[in-house]
Amino acid sequence: GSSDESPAGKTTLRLGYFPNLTHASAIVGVEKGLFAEKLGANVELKTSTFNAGPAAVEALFSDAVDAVYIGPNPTVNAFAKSKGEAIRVISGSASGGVAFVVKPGITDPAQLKGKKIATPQLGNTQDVALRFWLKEHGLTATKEGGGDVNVVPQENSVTVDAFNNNAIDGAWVPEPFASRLVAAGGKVLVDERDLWPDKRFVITNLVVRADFLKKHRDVVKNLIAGQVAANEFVNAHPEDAQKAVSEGIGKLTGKPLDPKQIAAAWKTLEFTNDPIASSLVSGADHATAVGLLDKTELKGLYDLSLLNEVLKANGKPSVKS
Amino acid sequence: MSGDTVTHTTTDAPAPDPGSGIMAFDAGFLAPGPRPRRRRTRSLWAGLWPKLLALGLVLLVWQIAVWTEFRPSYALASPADSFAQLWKDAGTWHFWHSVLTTMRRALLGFLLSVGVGFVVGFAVARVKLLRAAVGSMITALQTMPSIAWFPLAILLYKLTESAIMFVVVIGAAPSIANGVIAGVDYVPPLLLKAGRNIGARGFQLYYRVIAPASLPSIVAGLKQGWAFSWRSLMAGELLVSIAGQPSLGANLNFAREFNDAPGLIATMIVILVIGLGVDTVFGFADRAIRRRWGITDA
Amino acid sequence: MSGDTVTHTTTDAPAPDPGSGIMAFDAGFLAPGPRPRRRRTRSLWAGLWPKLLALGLVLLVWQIAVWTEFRPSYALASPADSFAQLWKDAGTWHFWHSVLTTMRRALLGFLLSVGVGFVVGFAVARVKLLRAAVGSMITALQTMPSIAWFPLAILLYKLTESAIMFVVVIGAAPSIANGVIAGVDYVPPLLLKAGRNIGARGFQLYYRVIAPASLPSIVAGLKQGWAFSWRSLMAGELLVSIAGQPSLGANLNFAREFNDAPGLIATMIVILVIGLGVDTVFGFADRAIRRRWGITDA
Amino acid sequence: MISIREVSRTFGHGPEAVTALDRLSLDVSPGEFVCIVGASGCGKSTLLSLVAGLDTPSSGIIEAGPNPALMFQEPALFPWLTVAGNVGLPLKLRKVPRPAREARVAELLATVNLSDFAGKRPHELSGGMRQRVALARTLALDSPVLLMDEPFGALDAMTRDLLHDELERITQERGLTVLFVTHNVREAARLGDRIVLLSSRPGRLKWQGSVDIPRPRRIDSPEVSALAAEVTDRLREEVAQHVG
Amino acid sequence: MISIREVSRTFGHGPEAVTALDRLSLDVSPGEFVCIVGASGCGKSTLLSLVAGLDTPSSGIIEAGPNPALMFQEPALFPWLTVAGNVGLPLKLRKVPRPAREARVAELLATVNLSDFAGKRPHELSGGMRQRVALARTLALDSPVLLMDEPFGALDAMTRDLLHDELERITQERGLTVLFVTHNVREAARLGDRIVLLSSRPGRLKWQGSVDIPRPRRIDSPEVSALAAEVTDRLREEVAQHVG
Ligand SMILES: Nc1ncnc2c1ncn2[C@@H]1O[C@H](COP(=O)(O)OP(=O)(O)OP(=O)(O)O)[C@@H](O)[C@H]1O
Ligand SMILES: Nc1ncnc2c1ncn2[C@@H]1O[C@H](COP(=O)(O)OP(=O)(O)OP(=O)(O)O)[C@@H](O)[C@H]1O
Ligand SMILES: [Mg+2]
Ligand SMILES: [Mg+2]
Repeated sequence: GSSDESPAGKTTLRLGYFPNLTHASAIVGVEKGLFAEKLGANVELKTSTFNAGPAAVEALFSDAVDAVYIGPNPTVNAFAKSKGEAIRVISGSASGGVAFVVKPGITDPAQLKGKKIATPQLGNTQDVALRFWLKEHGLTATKEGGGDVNVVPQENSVTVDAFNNNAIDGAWVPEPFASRLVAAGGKVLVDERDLWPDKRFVITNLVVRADFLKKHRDVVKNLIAGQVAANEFVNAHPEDAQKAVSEGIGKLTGKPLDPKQIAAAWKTLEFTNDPIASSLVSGADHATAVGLLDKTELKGLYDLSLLNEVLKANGKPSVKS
Repeated sequence: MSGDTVTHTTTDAPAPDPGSGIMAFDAGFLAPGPRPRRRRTRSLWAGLWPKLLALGLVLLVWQIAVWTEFRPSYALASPADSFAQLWKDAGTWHFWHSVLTTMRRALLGFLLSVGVGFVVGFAVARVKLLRAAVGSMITALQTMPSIAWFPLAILLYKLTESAIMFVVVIGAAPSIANGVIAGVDYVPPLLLKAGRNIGARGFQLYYRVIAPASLPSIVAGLKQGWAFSWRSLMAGELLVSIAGQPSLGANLNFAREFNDAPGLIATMIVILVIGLGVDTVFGFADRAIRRRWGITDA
Repeated sequence: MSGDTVTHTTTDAPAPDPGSGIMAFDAGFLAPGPRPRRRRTRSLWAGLWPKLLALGLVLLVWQIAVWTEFRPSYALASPADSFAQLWKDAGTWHFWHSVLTTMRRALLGFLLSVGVGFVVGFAVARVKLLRAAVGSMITALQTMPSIAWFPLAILLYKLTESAIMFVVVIGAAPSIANGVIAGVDYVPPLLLKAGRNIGARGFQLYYRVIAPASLPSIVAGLKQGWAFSWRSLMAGELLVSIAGQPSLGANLNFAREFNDAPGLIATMIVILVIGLGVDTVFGFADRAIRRRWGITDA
Repeated sequence: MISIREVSRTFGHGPEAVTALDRLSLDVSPGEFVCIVGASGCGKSTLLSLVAGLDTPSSGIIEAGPNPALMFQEPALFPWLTVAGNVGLPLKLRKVPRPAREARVAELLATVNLSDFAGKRPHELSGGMRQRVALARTLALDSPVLLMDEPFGALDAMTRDLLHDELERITQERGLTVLFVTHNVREAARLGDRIVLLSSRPGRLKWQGSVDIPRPRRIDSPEVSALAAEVTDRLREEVAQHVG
Repeated sequence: MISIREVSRTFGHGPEAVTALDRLSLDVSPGEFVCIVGASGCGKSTLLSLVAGLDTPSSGIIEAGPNPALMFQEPALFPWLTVAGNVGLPLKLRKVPRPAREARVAELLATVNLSDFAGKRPHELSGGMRQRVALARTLALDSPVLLMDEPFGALDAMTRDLLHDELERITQERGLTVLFVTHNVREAARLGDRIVLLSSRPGRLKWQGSVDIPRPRRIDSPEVSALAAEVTDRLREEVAQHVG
C-alpha cells in the first residue's frame, strides 16, 4: 500500500470523510490546513470523500485509505466483521444532530399508532433509537415493518421526498436531513440529545486501520493533534467554521451549502474529541435488545492513549473508553 | 492426388456433433449430419462439463487469492465462508421470501416493460412523426440512471410497489423499444414488398410480416431489456421497503451496508443463478428461431 | 375503371420526402424518388420541429402540474427554477469540469468495454467450448447491479479511476458481447458458405465476412452497451470522488442527497442532452449501414 | 386493365443516375397475356414493380386493376413460415375460413407438385421448389391481374412444360390479365397473346407483335419455334447494338 | 480431378427424412466439362455443395482438387461490398497486390459486361446482373475446378450466348475441370464434354453420354438441337415416372 515510506522517506496518510455537516471537524481541518500543519512536512496528506459508510469501510478493508471519519454504525460493523482486527477508534469528532421529526398534527407518542416512520437503515443507530423509544412508550414495531408503528428503513434523501409527498408521517434522521424535514413543514417531536446522559452521544468518530496505527503511531498522533486543533477552531470560531464547511462542501459538490441550513443544524451539534464510548456501547446493547444485532464484543475497539497524550499536551481533560 | 486436396469421407452416423445447439464455424456447423436420439444424455453432459470447468476455475482462482492472503479474510471472503452463508440463508424463510418477491416484481416489471417497449417501439418505427419527435429520446432515456427517477416515482406513486414498477419500466422499456426499432429497420425490403403485395396492410403487415421478420433482433432486445429491468429493480428495491416484503435488492444493499462480504457474495450468487436461468429461457427461444429459419441445422 | 383501382401518378421530382433518414412503411419508404440537394435545410427543419414540439409538450405538462400546485414547490420543482439552475450551473467551472471528467471516463470506459466485448463476443461465438462454458454467463453478468462490484473494484484497484473503469467495463462489456454473439449467430448461412468458398478462413472469415454481416446487430449491441456503460459510470462515480475531479454522477447524487430538486433536474437534462448527442452518432452509423445495404434508399 | 403511359423511372441522381425505363407506354386489355422480353438489366423487373404499386414512377401514369399479384424474380418466401403457411398467408389475410383455406392450399400445392413438402420450411427446399412455392402463393391471391417475373427460370424443362399447361388453363378459365417477363423466347411464344420487346438500358418499347398461333400450343411445335426464331433475331439485333 | 464414390446425403431424421442423393458415383477427369441435368429438387445443388466441401455426405467418399470454386444457384453477393469489391474479394484474400487486383477486376467485369457498374452495390442491380457478378467472382478464384449451379439461369438468350463463348474460351485456355448444373438441355449440349442425367428424388445416376460434337459449337446448330432433343426425351421419360 501507499502507506509505506516512499523513497524520499515521506509517509503518505490517506484520510477519508464525507461532505456532510456531521463531518465538520474533518472539513475544517482539511480546509484550514490544520492536518497538514500538524502532520508536518514529512507526511503527505491525501484526502478522499465518500458518500456513505459502507464505501468508506470497504476502502479501509481494502487498504485504500488509512483513516476515516465515520458514524458509530459502520464503526461497529467494521470492528465486528473483522473480528476486531481491522480498525481502532482513535478520537471522537461530533455529537448530537439527530432528531425525530413528524407531521405537524402529531404531538403525542400515542398518535403514532398506524403511522409510517422512516429511519436511515435497518439496525443502524437511529433505527435502534426509534425502536427503543417506541418500546419505552409502549408501542410495538417489528423488523418487517409491522406492529403499532410501521418503521420503514430507507435512504435519507428518499425520506425527504417521501415526507414531502406525504408518503411517510415522520422520520428519525441525522442532520442535515432533520433540518430539511423541518423546512418541509415537519415538527421536531424528539431531539435525541434529550435521551442521553449529558445530552451527548456519538455521531462521528475518527477511525484508523489497526496496522497503520501499529506502524505509524507518530503519524497517527499528529493526525489526532490535527483533529483536536480542528475542533478547537470549530468551537472557537463557529462563524468561520460554518463558512469553511459551506465552502468545503461547495468545492466537492459544486454547490455551497445554504448558510441558514448550516446554522440551524449547527445548534443541535456538539464538536467534541470525546468519542463518547458509552453511547456507542449502549447503542449496540439497545440493538441487541430489540433483536437487530447479534451480541458483539467491542473490547479493544478504542485506542485513546494517543488522544489522551495529545489532550494532555494541550492541557485538556482526558477521555476514557 | 496432392495433400491439400479436399477429401470428404464419412461413414454412417458420426457426423460432427452439433453439441446442444452450439454453433461453430467449422465443418460441424456448415455440414451437420444426422444426430441420433440416444445421444441426448451424452450431449447434455457435453454442454455441462465446460460450465462446471469454468466454475471450477473461478473458484480455484478465488481460493488461491484467499490462500495467499493478499488481503485479510474480512476484506476478501473465502469461497467456503460465502457458500456456508448461502447455505445458511437458503434455510431461512426470509431468503425464499426475498427471492419470490423479487422474482414476482421482476416478471411483472419485465412484462410491463415489454408491453410498453413494444407499443413504443412499433409506434416509433412506423410513424414518421413520432420517430422524428421521440426516436432519439429513447437511447437518451436509456442512459438515465435509476436513482434519478426516484423523486418522480415517489411523487407519482408514493412508497408503493407501483413506484418500483415505475423505475423498472422506465429503465427497461427503452431498451426493448430499441430492439424492436432495430429489428423493424432491418427487415429485408423484399419481404416487406412481398408482404404488401400479398395483401398485408396496416396492422396485418406488422403482425404477419414485420414482427416475425424482426424476431431475432426483438429477442436480442428482450435479453438486454431483461438485464436493464433487473438492474433497475435492484435499485428500485432500495427505494421502498414495503412492510413484510424482503427482497433481493434490499438484501444486497443490506449486505453492503454492513460490509458483510460473505452475505454480499451469497446474494451475488443468487442473482447469477437467476440470470443463468433466464438466459437459458432466452437461449431456447433463440435456438428455436434459428432452427426454424434454417440458420443452424442443429 | 373503378375507385379501388391502383393509380400511380407522378410528375418530375416531388417524390415522397424521405425525411432525413426516417423510414416509414408507406409508399414513401418503398418508393423513394430523387431528392434534390437544395432541400437539405428544409429537411433539417422537418427533422427538428417534431422534436421541439415533443419537448414543448413535456414542458407544458410539467408547467401545468406546477401551476395546479398539486404538490408544494419544494416537492416539485418548476421548469423555470430548473432551467435557471442549469443556466447558473453552466456558468461555473465546476459544471464543465464535471461534464468533461464524466465524458472522458465514459468514452474511455466505453472503448474498453467495446474491446473486451468484441474479444469475448467473437471468442464465445466462435469457440464451441467457450460458448458452452461461459456463454450463458454473459447475460447473467449483465444483470448484476453495479453496486455489487464495488467491494471487488476497491479491492483490486483501490480508490482510483481504474476502479471506476472496472465497474463500467464489467457493466457494459457483457451487453456488447451479447450484441456481437447475436449478430454472428444470425449471419445468413449462404453468405458464410460463399465466404468460405472464396477462400476466407479463420480470422479472414471473421474480418471479411462475419463481422460486416453482423454489423447491424453489433451496432444495436453497442447502443445498448453505451447505455449500460453510462449507467454503470453514474453508479461508479459515487464509489470514488477523486480529489479535484467533480463528475456528473457525483453531482447527481449530491443533488439527491441534498434534495435539490432543481439541481437534480438540471443534471438529468445534461444527461439527456449527452444521450441525445450519442444517439445521433449511432443514428448516423445506423443509417449509413442501411443505405449501403440498400435497406432504405433515403 | 393495365395502362402504362409515358412512364420513366430513374434511380439515383446526377452522373451516377441510371435510367431504367424511359417514356414507356403499354396497354394490356383485360384477359390478355402479354410476354415481355429484353436484355438483362433493361428494366423489366422495374416495370412490374411499378405496375404492382410497390414503386413510384419518376414520371408518367400507371393504372392497373386492384391489387395486382406480383411474383418476384426471387422467391421472396417468408422464412418463418412453412410451405403451406406461405401459400396460405394471402388467404389468411383475406380472412378465408380455415377449412376452405386448407383445401385451397392443398390444391395449389398439388398444382405445383409440392404436396409432399407442405410442412417444410423454405430453407429446406431446392431453388426450383422455392420458385414453385412462390408461384402457388401468387396464385393464392386470386387477383385478376398477374405480374410474373421469370416465374419458371429455375425449373427443368419438363416441370416447366407442365406448369405452362397449368398456367394457361388457369388464366383461360378465369380470364386473367397477365404481364409475363421471361428470357425464354419459346416460352413467350408458347404462352403469350402478344410479345413485347424492350430495348436495353434505358428500357424503351422496341417492338411488339401479337402471337397468332392457335391454342393449345406446344413448346416444340414448328410454329412456336419459327416465331421464337424471329423474335430471337430481333432481340439479337437489339442486344448487338449494346454489347460488343 | 473429381471423384465421387457411393455418396448419399439425407436431410433430417425419421419419417420426415429426405434423401437428396442416393449412392451416387461419378468421376470427372481433369479438364473435362461435365453437365448435369435433372428434375427440380433431384439433388444437383446438394451434389455441388458436397463437392465444394461445404457439406458432408451422410456416407461415401468425395475427392476434389484444392479449393473448388462454387458458383451458387443464388447470387450470394455480399451486400456491404460494391460490385468491384465483391469480385475483388477472392483476390484480396489471396493477397494479390492492389494494381494487379484492380486490373483483374476490371478485366472480369468487362468479361461479364458490367464495367459500368463497378461502383454499384448488389441491391442496385437487376437479377441477371447479380448473377453475372457472381460469375465474375467465381472466376476470380482462379481455381482449377469450377462448380457452377445454373450460372446463366437469369440471363437473356443473347447475353447467355456471349457468356457461353467466354466460358468455353476460359475453360479451354486454362484446362479447367467443370461440373455444370443446368436446366437448359441445349446449353448442356453446347458446352459439355459429357452430359449426366440424375433421376428424381432420391438423386441417382440415371444416364450419361459424351457429347461428340466438334468445337466450336453453336447453340442453334442442328447437331446440338438433335442431341438436346435426345436428352430431353430421356429426361421426359424420367420425370414422367414421378410427376402426374
Ligand atoms: N434499387 C435500385 N437502385 C438503383 N438502380 C436500380 C435499382 N433497381 C434497379 N436498378 C437498375 O435499373 C436497371 C433495370 O433493372 P431491372 O431489375 O428492372 O432489370 P431487369 O430487366 O429485370 O433485368 P434482369 O433480366 O437481369 O432481371 C438496372 O440497370 C439496375 O441497375
Ligand atoms: N438444408 C436442407 N434441409 C432439408 N432438406 C434439404 C436441404 N437442402 C436440400 N434439401 C432437399 O434435398 C433435395 C434436393 O435439393 P437440391 O437443392 O439439391 O435440388 P436441386 O437438384 O438443386 O433442385 P433445383 O433444380 O430445384 O435447384 C430437395 O428435395 C430438398 O428439399
Ligand atoms: Mg429482373
Ligand atoms: Mg438447385
